[in-house]
Amino acid sequence: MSKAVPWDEAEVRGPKLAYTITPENCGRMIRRAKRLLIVVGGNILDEEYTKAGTLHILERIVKKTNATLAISAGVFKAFHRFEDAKYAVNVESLVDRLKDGNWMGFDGKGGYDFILFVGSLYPFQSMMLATLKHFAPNIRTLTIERYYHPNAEFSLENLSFERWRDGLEALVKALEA
Amino acid sequence: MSKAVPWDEAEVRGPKLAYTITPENCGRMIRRAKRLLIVVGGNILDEEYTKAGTLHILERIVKKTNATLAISAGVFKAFHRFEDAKYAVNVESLVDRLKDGNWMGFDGKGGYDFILFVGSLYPFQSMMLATLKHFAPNIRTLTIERYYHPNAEFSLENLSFERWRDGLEALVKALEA
Amino acid sequence: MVTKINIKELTSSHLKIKGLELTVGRFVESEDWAEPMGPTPYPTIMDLREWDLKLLKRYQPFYSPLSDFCEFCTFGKCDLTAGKRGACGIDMAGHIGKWSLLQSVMGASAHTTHAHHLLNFLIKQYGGDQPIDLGSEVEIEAPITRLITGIKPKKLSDLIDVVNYLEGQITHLLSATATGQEQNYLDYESKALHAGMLDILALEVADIAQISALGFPKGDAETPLIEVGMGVVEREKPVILCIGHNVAPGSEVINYLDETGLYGQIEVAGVCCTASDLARFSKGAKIVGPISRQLRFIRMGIADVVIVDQECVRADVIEEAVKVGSRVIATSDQLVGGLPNLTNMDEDTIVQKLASGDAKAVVIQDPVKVGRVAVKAAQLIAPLRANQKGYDKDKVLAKASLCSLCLSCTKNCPIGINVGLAVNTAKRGDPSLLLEVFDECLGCGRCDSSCPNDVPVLTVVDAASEDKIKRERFKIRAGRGPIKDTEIRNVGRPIVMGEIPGVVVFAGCANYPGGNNHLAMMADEFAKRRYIVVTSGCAALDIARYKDENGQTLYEKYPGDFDAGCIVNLGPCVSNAHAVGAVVKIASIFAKRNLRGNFEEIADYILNRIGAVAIAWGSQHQKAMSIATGANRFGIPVILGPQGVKHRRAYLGRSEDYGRWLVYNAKDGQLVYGGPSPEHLLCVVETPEEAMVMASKMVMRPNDTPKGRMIKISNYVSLHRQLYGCLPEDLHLFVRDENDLPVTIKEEVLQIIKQRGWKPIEIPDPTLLSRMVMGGR
Amino acid sequence: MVTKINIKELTSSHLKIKGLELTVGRFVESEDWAEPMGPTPYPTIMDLREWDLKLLKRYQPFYSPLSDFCEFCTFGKCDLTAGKRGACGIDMAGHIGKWSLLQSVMGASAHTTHAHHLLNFLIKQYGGDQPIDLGSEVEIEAPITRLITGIKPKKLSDLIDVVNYLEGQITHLLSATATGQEQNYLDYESKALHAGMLDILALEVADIAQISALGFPKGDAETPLIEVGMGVVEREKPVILCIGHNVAPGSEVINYLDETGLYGQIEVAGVCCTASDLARFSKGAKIVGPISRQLRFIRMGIADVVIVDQECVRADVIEEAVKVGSRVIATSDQLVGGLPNLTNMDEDTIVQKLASGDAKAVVIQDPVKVGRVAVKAAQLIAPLRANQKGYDKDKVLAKASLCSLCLSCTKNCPIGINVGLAVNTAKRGDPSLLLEVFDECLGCGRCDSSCPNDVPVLTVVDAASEDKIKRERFKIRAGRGPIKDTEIRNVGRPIVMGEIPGVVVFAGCANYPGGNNHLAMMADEFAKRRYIVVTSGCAALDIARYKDENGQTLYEKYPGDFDAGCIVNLGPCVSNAHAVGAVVKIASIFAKRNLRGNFEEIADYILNRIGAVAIAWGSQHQKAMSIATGANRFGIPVILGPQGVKHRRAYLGRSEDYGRWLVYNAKDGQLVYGGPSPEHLLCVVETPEEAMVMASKMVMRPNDTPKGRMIKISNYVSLHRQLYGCLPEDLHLFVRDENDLPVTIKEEVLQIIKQRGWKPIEIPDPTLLSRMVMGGR
Ligand code: SF4
Ligand code: SF4
Ligand code: SF4
Ligand code: SF4
Ligand code: SF4
Ligand code: SF4
Ligand code: SF4
Ligand code: SF4
Repeated sequence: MSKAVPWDEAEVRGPKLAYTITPENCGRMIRRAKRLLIVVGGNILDEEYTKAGTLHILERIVKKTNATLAISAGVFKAFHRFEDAKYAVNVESLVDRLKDGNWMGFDGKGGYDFILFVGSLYPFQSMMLATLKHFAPNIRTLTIERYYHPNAEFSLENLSFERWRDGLEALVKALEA
Repeated sequence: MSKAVPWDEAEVRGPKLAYTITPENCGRMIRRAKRLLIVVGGNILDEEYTKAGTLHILERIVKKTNATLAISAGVFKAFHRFEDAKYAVNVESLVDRLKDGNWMGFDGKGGYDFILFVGSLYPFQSMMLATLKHFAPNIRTLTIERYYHPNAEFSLENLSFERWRDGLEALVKALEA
Repeated sequence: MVTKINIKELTSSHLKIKGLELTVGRFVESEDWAEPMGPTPYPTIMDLREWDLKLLKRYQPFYSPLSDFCEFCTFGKCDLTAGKRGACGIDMAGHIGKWSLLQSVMGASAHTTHAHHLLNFLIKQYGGDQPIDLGSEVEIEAPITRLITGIKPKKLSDLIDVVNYLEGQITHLLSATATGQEQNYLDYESKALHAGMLDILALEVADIAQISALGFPKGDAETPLIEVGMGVVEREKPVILCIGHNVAPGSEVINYLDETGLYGQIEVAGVCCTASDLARFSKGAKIVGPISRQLRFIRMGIADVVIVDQECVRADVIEEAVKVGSRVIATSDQLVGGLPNLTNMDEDTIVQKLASGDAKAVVIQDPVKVGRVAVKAAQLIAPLRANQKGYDKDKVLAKASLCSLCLSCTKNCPIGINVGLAVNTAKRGDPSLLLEVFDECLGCGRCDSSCPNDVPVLTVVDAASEDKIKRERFKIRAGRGPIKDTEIRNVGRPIVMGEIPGVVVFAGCANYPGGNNHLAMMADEFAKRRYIVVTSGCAALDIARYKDENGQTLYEKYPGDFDAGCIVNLGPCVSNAHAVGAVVKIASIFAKRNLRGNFEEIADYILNRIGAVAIAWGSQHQKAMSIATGANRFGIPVILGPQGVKHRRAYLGRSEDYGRWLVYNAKDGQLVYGGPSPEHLLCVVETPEEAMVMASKMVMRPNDTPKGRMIKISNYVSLHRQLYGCLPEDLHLFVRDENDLPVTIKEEVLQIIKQRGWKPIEIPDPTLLSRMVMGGR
Repeated sequence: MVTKINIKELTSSHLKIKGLELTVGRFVESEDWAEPMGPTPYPTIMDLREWDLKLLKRYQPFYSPLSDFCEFCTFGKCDLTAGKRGACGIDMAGHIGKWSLLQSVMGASAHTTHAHHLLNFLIKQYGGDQPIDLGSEVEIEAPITRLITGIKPKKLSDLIDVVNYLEGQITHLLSATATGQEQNYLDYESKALHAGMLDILALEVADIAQISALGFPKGDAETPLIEVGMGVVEREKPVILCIGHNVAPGSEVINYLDETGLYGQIEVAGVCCTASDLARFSKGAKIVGPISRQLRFIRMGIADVVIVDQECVRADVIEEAVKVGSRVIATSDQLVGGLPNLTNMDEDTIVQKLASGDAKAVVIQDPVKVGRVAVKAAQLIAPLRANQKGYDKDKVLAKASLCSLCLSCTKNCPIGINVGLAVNTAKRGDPSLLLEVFDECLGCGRCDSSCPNDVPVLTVVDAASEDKIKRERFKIRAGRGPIKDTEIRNVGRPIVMGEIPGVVVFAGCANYPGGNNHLAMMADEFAKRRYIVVTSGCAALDIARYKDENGQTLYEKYPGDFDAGCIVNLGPCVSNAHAVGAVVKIASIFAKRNLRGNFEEIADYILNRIGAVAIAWGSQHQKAMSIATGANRFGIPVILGPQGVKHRRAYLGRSEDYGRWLVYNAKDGQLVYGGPSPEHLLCVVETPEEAMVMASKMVMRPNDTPKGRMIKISNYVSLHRQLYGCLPEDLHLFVRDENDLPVTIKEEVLQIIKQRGWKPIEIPDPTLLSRMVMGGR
């Protein structure tokens, strides 16, 4: 029987665990989001992400969805070519705002109904997702990391690099479809 | 996707979790054991077990396998009709001996290669299985409780009462086959 | 100048930082205490380590991990499954050893802080010169303190030294739990045993201080019978409810009622230990019950003012009390609950604020003020709250209709009660299962918060059980505190010789499956068999919540003097000190061993000679664990109920392992077999039946006289037969020679055990300490 | 008689149990210390709670649960996910608040015990009259002690009071973590802040005691350059390695070498703080490195004798050392490791036992004896172990062939290094990835124990990196201890006025991804920008393990005086006290605020006026957390690296939340907007870039002069542009009026921020304390 397990061997959580979904379903889910926020972590420039073309993927997602980008400030520079709404943030204090139901978003137009995470160290992202899971259980969170994140609401399974890279492509295709 | 989860909501463990197996496979597995020890917990006389005819099931297993019975002392009295090797034990100190590779068994003829657990409160059994999982990782443990026990090596899934009761019957049938 | 001399002394002649205070302490009483100082006054971590290692070699730590991970530092969490090590190098045994120490030191710190707070208050109210006085029949007023510290406290201020010592040691022990300190599980356990011993000392300090200053019973066998139960509080009167362990705010409520002549017009009730203490302070105080009654009684809204002090206070008390319109006063810096601190505000202003609801929950850190404010506020509030008292049964039960039978509540119940099914059955019109749940339910409320459909599960249970709650009216003898020296003189010999089969202590919290009747059943059995039965804390209250066929509680059925066939209620948890103290006093009074600074010898004496055992059937807290661990260091074995497995550590003997049971024969120094007695130091059992048989076995001691051993074996065999339906398999291990066997079974047993290769052995004069050989002291 | 009088005083005139000691302490120095006593000498838990609540209202606890459960007692484990409550009534926020307190109090206990042990030893060796002497240029010898306790310690014995106070408070705080005590997360945090403050006090006590007695540098800017690195130890000589935090055993080794003229013939090296301390004691001592070097250096087998004391000792050190033939001496009761206690055995017998291997690891709890035994044993053992030093590279690398690429090692790596791939690539003949791993690896060994095929993963990494290890040779300036009063006088004004843009402290352990160079890079940047850069502990060592293009370490590149553009190594972790102390001294010396028992006012001063910030890039331990929390209570913000998220708690401000940033204007008592400065008290960042920009922002203070703010903004903007490639979005929040803007960007920025509705505000004379209004002190 297949079983979704967190990548980090000690990162077992429960009983509220992320649903694993396919990249295609990720794409469809993103499409349905009303106000999508993409949280880009400080490790998005690490080799794996670069090799998978994550920045380009994100660019396409943003184009399709008009998502707002919250970018971990240390890597903000790499996003200069992104023209849409983007903000350099400290991810922790962004999450602090996200868990506050009264926060009206960067543009003051209201909260975000769907948060997509990518690009942080596994334990760091895991903890941010945990904060939202516990203290803002109504916020929908999705991670498109290569590794399963039990603290998200939705997550990919643990994938080989190739399957993940191809999955990101499939995700965007499904979104663009 | 189906997922084996421990019954008790806070009993999440990992990353080394019990394999879930079918009752039939339980039966086959028991058949293959060389020196089988059955650990009967102090709650074996509780309503559920009685309703499921657990004692009778155990009797049939013993008959078929020549297993040794280690019975939580407080319920030993109920086993008077069992004629084969049976011992009234404190389960904790039995487990203490089991985790000692040098223990030669009740009869002095050697350790047990396979331990079947049934009849203890969920948290109590869970902790006994945890002791063996951590400190005697080579001992094979199986639980035939109605509820999934992640700390065992093999466990049934969480089952409805009826499916469990029927499963026990199926287990014995497979063993007797 | 004076002061300078003191400092001089300190820095030149004492290496320990505690030096100055010790000097003061010792100087003062050395005048009239002739007993020579033993080897380990104010022992440090290393001073008793050799003793611990002796214990731990025989009774080896048995670990049951509750989680597979360690998450103590940011290197983690680390998976420690089956041999893996964490990033700091620790393995699972080390980690659980550390947990074991952490638990014990948390417990010890709670009792030490309790003692410190009490002492501060009592010194403030009564002066440091207030004598430590446990009554004319208690000469050894502080057996634990004398034994451990080597001082003989004569007045409250003498206890200050002891508290300072406790705080120093606790800090050192806690330090060893930090990542990167101790690494070996045996030394973690040695430190845990040290923490446990300190805990027992803290208990004694707290209790002898309050007994001395507040006039609690001083070892009276016939203390008043107090009412206990959720049904005893008269809701028509203004009701003040005290929760926790520190009696001071509650006793000041009563003092104020006395002063103003309001006594009797206002109900003063308590839950947990504060209740037991109030019952010692005033026979008019009422006891709602053990911790299992805390949340449910608060939810009933009967209390107009809730006073919380410290320890065993539920973390939702303030919120829940406010929800039903009660007012809350928090009184201890241990529990401030985020509330505004009005300690320095004018009394009447606070009363007004509380009455108006302007402030529904406040902090007042002055027990005298709390007493006055609580009474005045309760008088004002009660009339306004008349219709908020008790459940609207129909309205509550109607909420069962929300149930979808998801069983989340059941899966979150610590003892696996199928409360979801009960709710759902009630939804379908049949509340009978709810009534069954009521009897076993711990009142923890986990079912409530886990219900996705917001069924107030526990409230549904309780509302359905309204009649049962009303009928909850029992009698308990108020805690008597210490055991008298005269009693010790009477029973010392029969206990050591084994003619009284043993002392069985029922202590600890209310965390067990199956309901409280098991406790009463066990106590009844041992009292009937003429053991000395002692109880304390929530166990004492739970034992009271049971009536026999004649409608009597065990307290009405059995006498309260410390003798064969008694049921002695010592008092609240701090009174556990007197159980240990009694055992220590046997060594001192009966066996004439020196106590002063002489821990090892006395613990060795107890382990080898005094047939005492404790049953902590519902052990819950860190404090319960540290008391148990402390008892263990004194050589007293402890049996835990099934939930106790979640303490994660036992100390198990192995009866067949010959080498573990060798003792020195003090007569000639030979290492001889003493038998597996007691078999374990700390073990978990599954059923009350097992607890009883285990206890009857664990009271055996290598030193038992033939007659004594015969009586113990007789009980062991008879209980074994009665409850297990057969003779014990291990009986041969306890028969030293034929004379140990009761005549009625001698032939039968001898035949069996001889088949097993049994050979008689000599009864040693047993000790684990080589220096005790030849009677050397 | 004398003694009696003291007791009398105690019981009649003091309510606190600490009374007696306080009386002594105060009495002694009040003679010549004119400074009036502030409101909170020896503050208890409640005394500073109002201050904490002010901080916590602005900087709210932010919780990231590392587990979804609580398993503190036998009612559990309880699932606390998303609103569920445990069986004791606690919810997740309460539980993590409790954890936060527990962590902090564990940390504080470790440092307090360290201080206690040191003080015991130093008083024994040098007498209690040994003066506290930090050199002629350090008049305020103990700023933290004066501030918190209200005493001015003149000699070692004066510090005894302080330690007793610490132990009492720590016990009380620990008590509040027991199940059933505190329930509100804010009060858990207030208690955690109290614990943190106590920790800083303990650090000061420990360090001023050892500096005074052992002749460590007393604020010298030019301390000797010491060798650091795994390559600096001469393995041909007998090698003694000291691990931990307590210098005493190591310094006694050196003393004995000096006495016997053996100095130079035997290598004395250390890891972690003991190393830093030995470097202060003797410039011949060598530093192997921070905690990341501990396991790997031991495994190399270079040490003949390993001395472990306390704190930051890996839990596998004894086992691993014995495995490679080293001998181990454990010296502290905090870490006995299950070893036999030979403290009372004859010295030469111990040496023989060690040399013969009869005893491979022992306990000796007497630093002087340890010194002698270690040297003698090392001399005997070294020749026998010559061929055990260093790895057999080929043999180790051959083990890579066992690898099945299961990636269990990778999945267990705390920082996610793909070490499995590296091993497997090496198996296929290419060790290059192993060399990459070496640079980032924390040396924690989790990969090893998780390998199902028994590949000794870390050893494989290190053996492959043999050459790198040999080249690990760097220079560090030995820790200088306190900051001189003269330096404070020089920089006080420019710091408070903002002309020196800030004080940036790099502290804490080595738990971060990306290797140590990030630390050096950050320190370099701030030194270059003429911040005052201060460092300590493992961070100070990790900063040294980097050379610039000229082959210089930063310690060679920048001066060591406390002034703009410096790199100051304070010393080991206990020297962190001097960082806080320097800031406190600014308030005292520059601003002439009274220190004595005056915590709130000084913390308020620091928070509002002194632009200091700490970066704990690799914060690991409970101790790291308690120090950070302590700094926070003093008003000093702390930035943690990404692994710091696993401390589970931050204190976050919300810059746009106007209400949080109101301060009293001391001039007129009006509540006015002071701006979000500092924005957070404790926050986690993901990258070094973010840490740098965040730090440059967090040094801003409401009180900055226009010129000062201009310089700070200038750095903030320039770093933001350099590292993020743009202007800060939140710049308008920090511009109070046009004068705050550097000319070069004024026009551009003004235009932007005016579009955002920016309006100038007045610069307040800021305080959070209403009683400080109108300059009232
Ligand atoms: S204390 Fe040790 S085992 Fe626990 S998380 Fe930290 S490194 Fe891992
Ligand atoms: S309140 Fe009673 S039924 Fe509900 S979870 Fe607790 S013990 Fe179980
Ligand atoms: S959790 Fe609620 S809905 Fe589910 S079974 Fe229990 S009472 Fe019914
Ligand atoms: S027995 Fe346990 S629950 Fe009851 S008052 Fe004592 S410590 Fe608290
Ligand atoms: S302390 Fe509370 S939440 Fe934690 S296990 Fe015990 S009852 Fe559950
Ligand atoms: S030793 Fe290095 S590679 Fe191995 S788990 Fe630790 S940090 Fe990762
Ligand atoms: S754990 Fe062992 S076998 Fe698996 S990848 Fe790592 S080195 Fe290879
Ligand atoms: S910085 Fe951290 S790891 Fe290093 S010595 Fe200090 S506490 Fe230990």
